[in-house]
Amino acid sequence: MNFESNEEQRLLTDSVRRFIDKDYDFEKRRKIIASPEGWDSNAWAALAEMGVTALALPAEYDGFDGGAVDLMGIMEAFGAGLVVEPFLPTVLAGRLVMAAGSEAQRRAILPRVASGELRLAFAHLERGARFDLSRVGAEAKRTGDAWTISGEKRAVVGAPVAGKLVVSARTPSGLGLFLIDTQDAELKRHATVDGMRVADVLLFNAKAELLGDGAATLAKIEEVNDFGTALVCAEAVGAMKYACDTTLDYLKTRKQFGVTIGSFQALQHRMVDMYIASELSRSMTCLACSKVDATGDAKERAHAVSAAKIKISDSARLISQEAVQLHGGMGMTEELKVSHTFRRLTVIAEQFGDEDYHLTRFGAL
Amino acid sequence: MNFESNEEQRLLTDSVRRFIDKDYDFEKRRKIIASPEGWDSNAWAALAEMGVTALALPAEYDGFDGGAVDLMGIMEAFGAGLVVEPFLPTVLAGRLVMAAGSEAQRRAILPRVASGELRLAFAHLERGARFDLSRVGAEAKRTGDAWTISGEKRAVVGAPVAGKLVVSARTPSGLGLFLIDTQDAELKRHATVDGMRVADVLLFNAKAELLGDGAATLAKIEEVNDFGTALVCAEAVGAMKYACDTTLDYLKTRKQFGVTIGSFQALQHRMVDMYIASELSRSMTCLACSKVDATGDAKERAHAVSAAKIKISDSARLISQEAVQLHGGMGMTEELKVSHTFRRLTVIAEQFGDEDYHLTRFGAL
Amino acid sequence: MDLNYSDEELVFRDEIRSWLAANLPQDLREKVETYAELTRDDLMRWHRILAQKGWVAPSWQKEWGGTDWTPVQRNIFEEECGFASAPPLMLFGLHMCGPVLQRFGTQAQKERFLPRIYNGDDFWCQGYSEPGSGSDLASLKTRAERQGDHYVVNGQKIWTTLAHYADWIFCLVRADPSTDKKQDGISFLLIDMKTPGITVRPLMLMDGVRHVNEVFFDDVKVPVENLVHEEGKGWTVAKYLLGHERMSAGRTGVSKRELAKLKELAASQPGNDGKAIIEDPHFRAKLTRLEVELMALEITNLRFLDEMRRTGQPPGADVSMLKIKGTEIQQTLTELMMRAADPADLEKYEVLARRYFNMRKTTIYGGSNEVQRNIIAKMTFGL
Amino acid sequence: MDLNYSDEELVFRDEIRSWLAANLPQDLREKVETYAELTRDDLMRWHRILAQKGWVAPSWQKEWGGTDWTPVQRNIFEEECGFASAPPLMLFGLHMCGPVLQRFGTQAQKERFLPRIYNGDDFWCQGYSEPGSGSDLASLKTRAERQGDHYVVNGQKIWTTLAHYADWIFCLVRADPSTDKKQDGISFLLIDMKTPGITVRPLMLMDGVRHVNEVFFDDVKVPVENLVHEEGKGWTVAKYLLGHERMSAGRTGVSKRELAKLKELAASQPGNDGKAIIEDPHFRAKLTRLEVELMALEITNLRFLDEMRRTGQPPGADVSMLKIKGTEIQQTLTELMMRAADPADLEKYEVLARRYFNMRKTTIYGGSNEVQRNIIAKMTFGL
Repeated sequence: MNFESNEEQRLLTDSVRRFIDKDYDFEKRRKIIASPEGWDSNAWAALAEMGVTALALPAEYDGFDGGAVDLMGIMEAFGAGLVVEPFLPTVLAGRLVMAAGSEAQRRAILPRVASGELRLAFAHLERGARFDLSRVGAEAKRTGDAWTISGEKRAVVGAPVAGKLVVSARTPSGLGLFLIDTQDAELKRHATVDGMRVADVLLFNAKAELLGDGAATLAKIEEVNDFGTALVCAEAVGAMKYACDTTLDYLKTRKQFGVTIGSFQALQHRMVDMYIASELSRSMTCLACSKVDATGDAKERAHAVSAAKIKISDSARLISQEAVQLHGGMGMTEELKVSHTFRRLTVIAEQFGDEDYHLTRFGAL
Repeated sequence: MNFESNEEQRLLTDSVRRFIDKDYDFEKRRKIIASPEGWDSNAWAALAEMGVTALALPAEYDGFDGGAVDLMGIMEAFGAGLVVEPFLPTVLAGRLVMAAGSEAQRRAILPRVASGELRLAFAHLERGARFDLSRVGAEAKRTGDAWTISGEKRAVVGAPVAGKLVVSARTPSGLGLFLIDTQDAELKRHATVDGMRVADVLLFNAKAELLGDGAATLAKIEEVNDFGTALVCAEAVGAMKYACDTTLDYLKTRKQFGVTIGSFQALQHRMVDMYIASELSRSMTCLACSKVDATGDAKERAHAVSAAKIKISDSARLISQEAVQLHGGMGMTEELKVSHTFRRLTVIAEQFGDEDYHLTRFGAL
Repeated sequence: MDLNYSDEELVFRDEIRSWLAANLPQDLREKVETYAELTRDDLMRWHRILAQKGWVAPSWQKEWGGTDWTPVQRNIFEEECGFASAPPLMLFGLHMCGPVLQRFGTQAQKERFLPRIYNGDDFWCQGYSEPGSGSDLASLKTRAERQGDHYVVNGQKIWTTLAHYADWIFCLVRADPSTDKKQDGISFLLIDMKTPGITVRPLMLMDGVRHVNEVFFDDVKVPVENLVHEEGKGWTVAKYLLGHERMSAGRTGVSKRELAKLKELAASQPGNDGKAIIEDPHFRAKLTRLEVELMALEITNLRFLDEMRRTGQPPGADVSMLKIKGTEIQQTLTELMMRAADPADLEKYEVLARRYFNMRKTTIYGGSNEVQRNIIAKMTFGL
Repeated sequence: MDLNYSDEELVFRDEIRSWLAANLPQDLREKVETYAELTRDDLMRWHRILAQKGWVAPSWQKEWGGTDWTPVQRNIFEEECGFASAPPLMLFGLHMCGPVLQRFGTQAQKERFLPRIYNGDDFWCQGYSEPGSGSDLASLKTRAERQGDHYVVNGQKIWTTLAHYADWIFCLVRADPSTDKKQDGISFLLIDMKTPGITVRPLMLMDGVRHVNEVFFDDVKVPVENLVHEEGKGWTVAKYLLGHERMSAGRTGVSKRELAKLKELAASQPGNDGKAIIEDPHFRAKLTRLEVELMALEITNLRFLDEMRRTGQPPGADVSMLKIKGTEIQQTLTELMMRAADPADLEKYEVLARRYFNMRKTTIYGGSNEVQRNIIAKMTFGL
C-alpha cells in the first residue's frame, strides 16, 4: 500500500503545474475562452512536448503506457487551473481506437495523437439517452467495404477542435465504433457554461471507417467511460482544492464587523465540512483511478468508479455552492476565478453521470 | 383564512396543558411508565372528565363532533408532556367503529369510549406488511352468524390496556373490520422504547363481531389512518417545540470556555435551523389536520397528510438528534427529559409510515 | 382554524386572475417563462399597465395610490402575479423609496417623487452596499460633506442592481465620520443619476448577464433638499426598510409557478431508463421534498399574514425564516430544473444552468442567509 | 500509487484472520453480533486471550509487550478484529494509561503498572470530564492538595465509562488553582478505586444500560508516587493522548462488519411492496451513500497511515476528520438498521433502536465533533 506518486509522475505533474502557473493563468484562460477557437494551440503543443498527450497510450504507438493513476496529478492540475484544452476527449477517443481498432488503425491514429498533432473526440451521446450508454440510435450502413453513418450526436465535448471523431452507431451485429473525419459531419458549435467547446454532430450518410463492432463494443465503451469518469473525478479534486483554498484565503482576509469573517465559528465549521468533503473525494479518486488501471473485473471497476462519482458529485455541489456563498457577492462575479470553478464543478457533477445515475448503477451491481 | 383556535379549543387545550403541568410532570410520567400497567387510570379519568375522550366522536353518541383541528392543541400538549395514555389508539379505533359499524354497534361502543369507560386499540399491523395498509393475512371465518378470526397482529399500540380491539381480517368479500374482546386474544405485552405499551395480538379462532366488510373497508382504514397521522404530527410538533425550548435554555445557561455555549455562532445557526424545522412542521400539521377534517376527497387528503408526515419525519429526526447533540453528554441520560423526547420523536418519525413510505405515496398521487 | 380563503378573498383572487389573463401582454409573459432578459422597457411597460389599473403600489398610503388591501389580499395579488408569469416589479422605487418617503419624507419630497415613482416615470436603484461593507452595512464609508446648499458625495457603491437603467438612486452615506457608534452619522440621500461625477461600471455576474454595477461618486453635488429624514438618522430609515424587505422574500407565487414548470419539464425529459426523469425515484424524491418545503413555506407565510391581520403589527424577526426558506427553495428549483434537462439538449441546459448560477445570489443579497440566522438568534432567541 | 496491501501484508492479514477464527470464543462473538451487553468478565476474557498471544498492545514499546508492527499492520489487526466481531478492548489501560506511562512514567511506575495492564489484571477507567467541564476540559476543578506523602483529592468526575468495573482510574486533577492559564496547574494522577472516599454512582443512558458513571472524591488520599510526569504538567500528558485517541476513531473494521450486517438485514426485512426493504430505492440510496462514505473513510485512513509510515510522524490535526466521519458513519449505520427492521418485529426493533440511541454518544464523547471541527479550523486552517 502506497499513496505516493512515483518519480516520473511527480516530475511530469510538476511540469504541468509550472506551465499552468506561468502560461495558463486566469487572465490567459479568460482570453482563450473568449477566442473564436476556444482553445490554445501553443498550450496544446506545450502539453504534447511534456508528453501529456502520449502518456495514456501504449509505448508501441509512441505512448508511455500510462494509466489513470499517472494522469491523476495532471488532471488535478487541470482542475485547479480550469484548463479548457481538449485533452480528456482526445485521450478517451484514443483509448477507444486502441480498444476497438485494428493494428493498422492504431498505427495510423495513435502516434499522431501521442505527438499532439491530432485531437479526437468521442461522439456518443444522443437525445433521450441521458447517461445510459447503451442507448444509441445512429445507424451505420455498409455498402461493399464502405460504411456511412446517419444520426445526431449531441453535446460532443471537443468535437469543434478535433480532427477525427470516434462515433458509435448501430450495425447489423449490434453496436459499432467508427472513425470519421470531422469535416464529414455537420457541426453545430457551442461554448458551454464552463468554457468548454462542444458541438452537436449531425451525420447524413457520413463516410465512416469501422473500428470494430459486435457484442463486446458496449463493454469497451463502458470501460473507457469509467476511465474518463475517474479522470474527471481527479479534475474535480483539483477544482475543489482550489475552491477550498481560495475560500479559506477569503475568510482570512475579508473583514466584517471589525474582524475577519474567518473568526465566525459558523463559517469555520462549514469550511471544515468543505475541506473534509474535498479530502474524502480525493481518497475516492485514488480508489477509482487505481481500480481503473489495475482490475480486469468490470464489476469491481464499476463499483469503485460509481462510488467515486457519487462522492465527487455530492462534494462538487457542496463545495461549489459553499465557496460562492462564503465569498458573498464577490463569488457571484465573472471577475473572480471561483465563479468559474463553480461552473466547472457544476458541469462535472453531471458529466459521465450524475449521482442519481451512479446510485442506481451502484445499487444494481 | 384564520389560524387561530376558537374559544372552545383554547379552553380545552389550556385545561389539558394545566393538567399535564400539575399532574403529569416528568417525575409523574417516570412513575407511570415504570408501573406494571404503564398508564394512569386517574389521568385517564381526568382527561375523560375534561371531555378529551369524547371530543372526536359524534354528538349523537355523547361526543362533541370534533375533528383533527380540535385535537391539534391537545396532541401538541401530549407531545410536549410525553403523555403515554392510550388516547390515540382509542380515538382511532373509535372512529373505525363509527365508520364501519352498525347503528347498534356504535350505540354499544361509542358512548362508553366518550365517557372514558372503554379504551380501544386498532389491531392491524402484521409481519411483512411494513406500512402497506392493504396487506392483511389474518382470516375471518363465518359459522352461521358467528365469526372467528385467526392470525397474528403485531405491535398493537394500546392493546394491553384496551377492553376491546378493532381487528382487520380477510373475509370472503375482501377485507373486514371486527370487534373482539381483548380477553379473547393472547397478548404478548411489551413496553416500547418511547414508554408506550403495545402487544402482539395472537388470535386462534377468536370470537369476533363483524363491524363491516367489503370493498370500502380499505378506504375507511386509510381515512382513519390519515386522521391518526395528522394527530401524531401534532404530537410531534409539541415534542419538537419542547426539544427546541429546552435546548435553547441549555444554550443560554451552560458555560464552556468561560461563556455560555449559546454565544457560539455555529450552535446558534443550528438552533435556528431546528427552530425553522419546528415552525414549518407546525404549518404542515395545520394543513394536514384541516384537510383531514374538511375534505371529502381522499386524494387531496392523502396529499396533505403525506406531505405533512414527510416534513414531520425529517424534522423529528433533525430536531431530536440536534437537541441531544447540543445538550452534550447530559442529553444522553435517562435523567433529562430531552432524552425521552428524543425517543418519542424517533418512534413518531416511523409511526404511520416513515418519510420514505410517504415519499412514494405522495409521488404516486 | 381555517386554511382556506374566505369567499370574499376568493372573489378578489378571481378578479385579479381574470384581469391578469386579459391584461398581461403575451410577449412579456413569454419572456418571463423562457427566462429571457427583461429590458428596461419591458419592466416599465408592465409597471405602467399596473399603475394605470391602480394596482402598482397596494401597500402605499391611500392618498398616494395605495389600495387599502388587507395583508392577505396583498399576498393574493403577489401570488397571482407570480403565478401568471408577470414580470417582476422593480422594488427599489415601489417597495423601498416610496414607503420611506411616505414615512420620513417632507411634503415637498412626497409631491415631487411619489407620483413619478407610482407612474413609472423614474427608474430607481439602491445604493447601500460598499466594497468593504456587505453584511456589515453600518460600516459604510461613502462620504457626504455639507457645503452650503449641497452635499458633496465621494465614494463607491457596489452590487447596485440595474443602476445602468436608473434615473435616481437612494443612498446611505456617511454625513459624520466622527461618531462613536458607526450606525450614527449615516444619512439617507436621493441622488439624480445624471448628476456630474457619477460613473456606473458593470459588474458581470457568472451567468454572463449585467444585473449589477459599481457606482462611483466623485465630488457629486446633491442639493440638501434631497436629504430624507434628518442628517445622521439614515440608519433609522434603513432599519424601517428591513422588515418591508423580508416579508416579501418568500415569493411563493413565483415559486409555485416554477414548481409547476419543473414538473412539466421533468415529465418531458428522459431519464436513464427510457422513462421520463420525473419517474426516476431519486429525482422524484428531491422533487417531492421541494414541493413539501414550498407547501410549508406557503402556509407559514399565511400564518404570518394572519398574525399581522390580527395584531396589526409588522412581523418580528421570525419573518427572517421566510427569506431563508424562500431563497433556498428558489435555488433548489433552479437546480432541479437544470438537472432535469436532457444533457444532450445544449440550449435548454445552458438557459437553465445560467439561471441556476444567477439564483445563487438570492442567499447572499438582501441580508445574507447567515445574517438572517443571526437576526433570529439575536432577536427571537435572545442569544 | 498502489492501494492494495503488499504480499507481506496479505500474509499478515491471513495469519490474523485464521488465528481469530480459531481463538475468538464463539459465545463472545455471538454476544457482539447480537449487541448483547458485555460483562466485565467477557471483556477481560478476550483481553487475556490476546495478551497470551502477545497481541493485546501492538503499539507499546517492545520491552513492555509491543509487537513492532507497522502502522499498516496495526490497522489490519484492528480491522480484522472488528470484522471478526471480537469484543472491543478496553482502551483506557491499553491505549491511554499504558502509552502515558511509557512516555512519562518513572521506571517504578512502569514496572508496577504496565505488566498488570498488559495481562488484564487491572481494569482501568478515565477521570477527565467534570460536570462543568466537558469540551472545555482545562477548566476542571477536582482538587489534589499535597499533604506530606499524599495528595488529598476532592471533587467529581462524570461520564466515567465502566467505572463500576474499574480497579484503577487515571485522573486529571488541579494541583494548583492559582495559575493564570487554566491549562497550567493540572496534574495526572493514578488512583486506586478501592481507596476510601471514592463513590461511584451510575448515570443511566437513554438506552437503559449502565455505561457511564459519576465518580465522587471525598478526601481521597493518593500516594505521591502515583503522580505521573511532574506536578502541574498534566495538560502535556493529556495533549499527548489526544492524537492517540483520534487515530483509532475511524473504526472502519467494525463499521465494515456492521455494514455487511445491515445489508443482510435489509435483504431479509420487508419493504412496503412485498419486496425486501433493500430494494426500496429510497432506502437503497441511503445505504449506498453510507457505503460510499465508509469506503472514503477507509481510504482516507489508509492515506494517513501511509503518511505516518513515510514520515514517521504522528498525524496532525487532520486526523480529527476520522473522528468526525467515523462517528457519523457509526450513527448512520445504527439508524439505518433500526429503520430496516420490520416495525412489526418488536424485539428486533427494540434492540436496534436502543443501539441507535446509544450510538448518539459517539459524536459527543472523545472530544465532541464540534470540538474536532474547532481543532481543524484552528490547527489546519490557522483560523
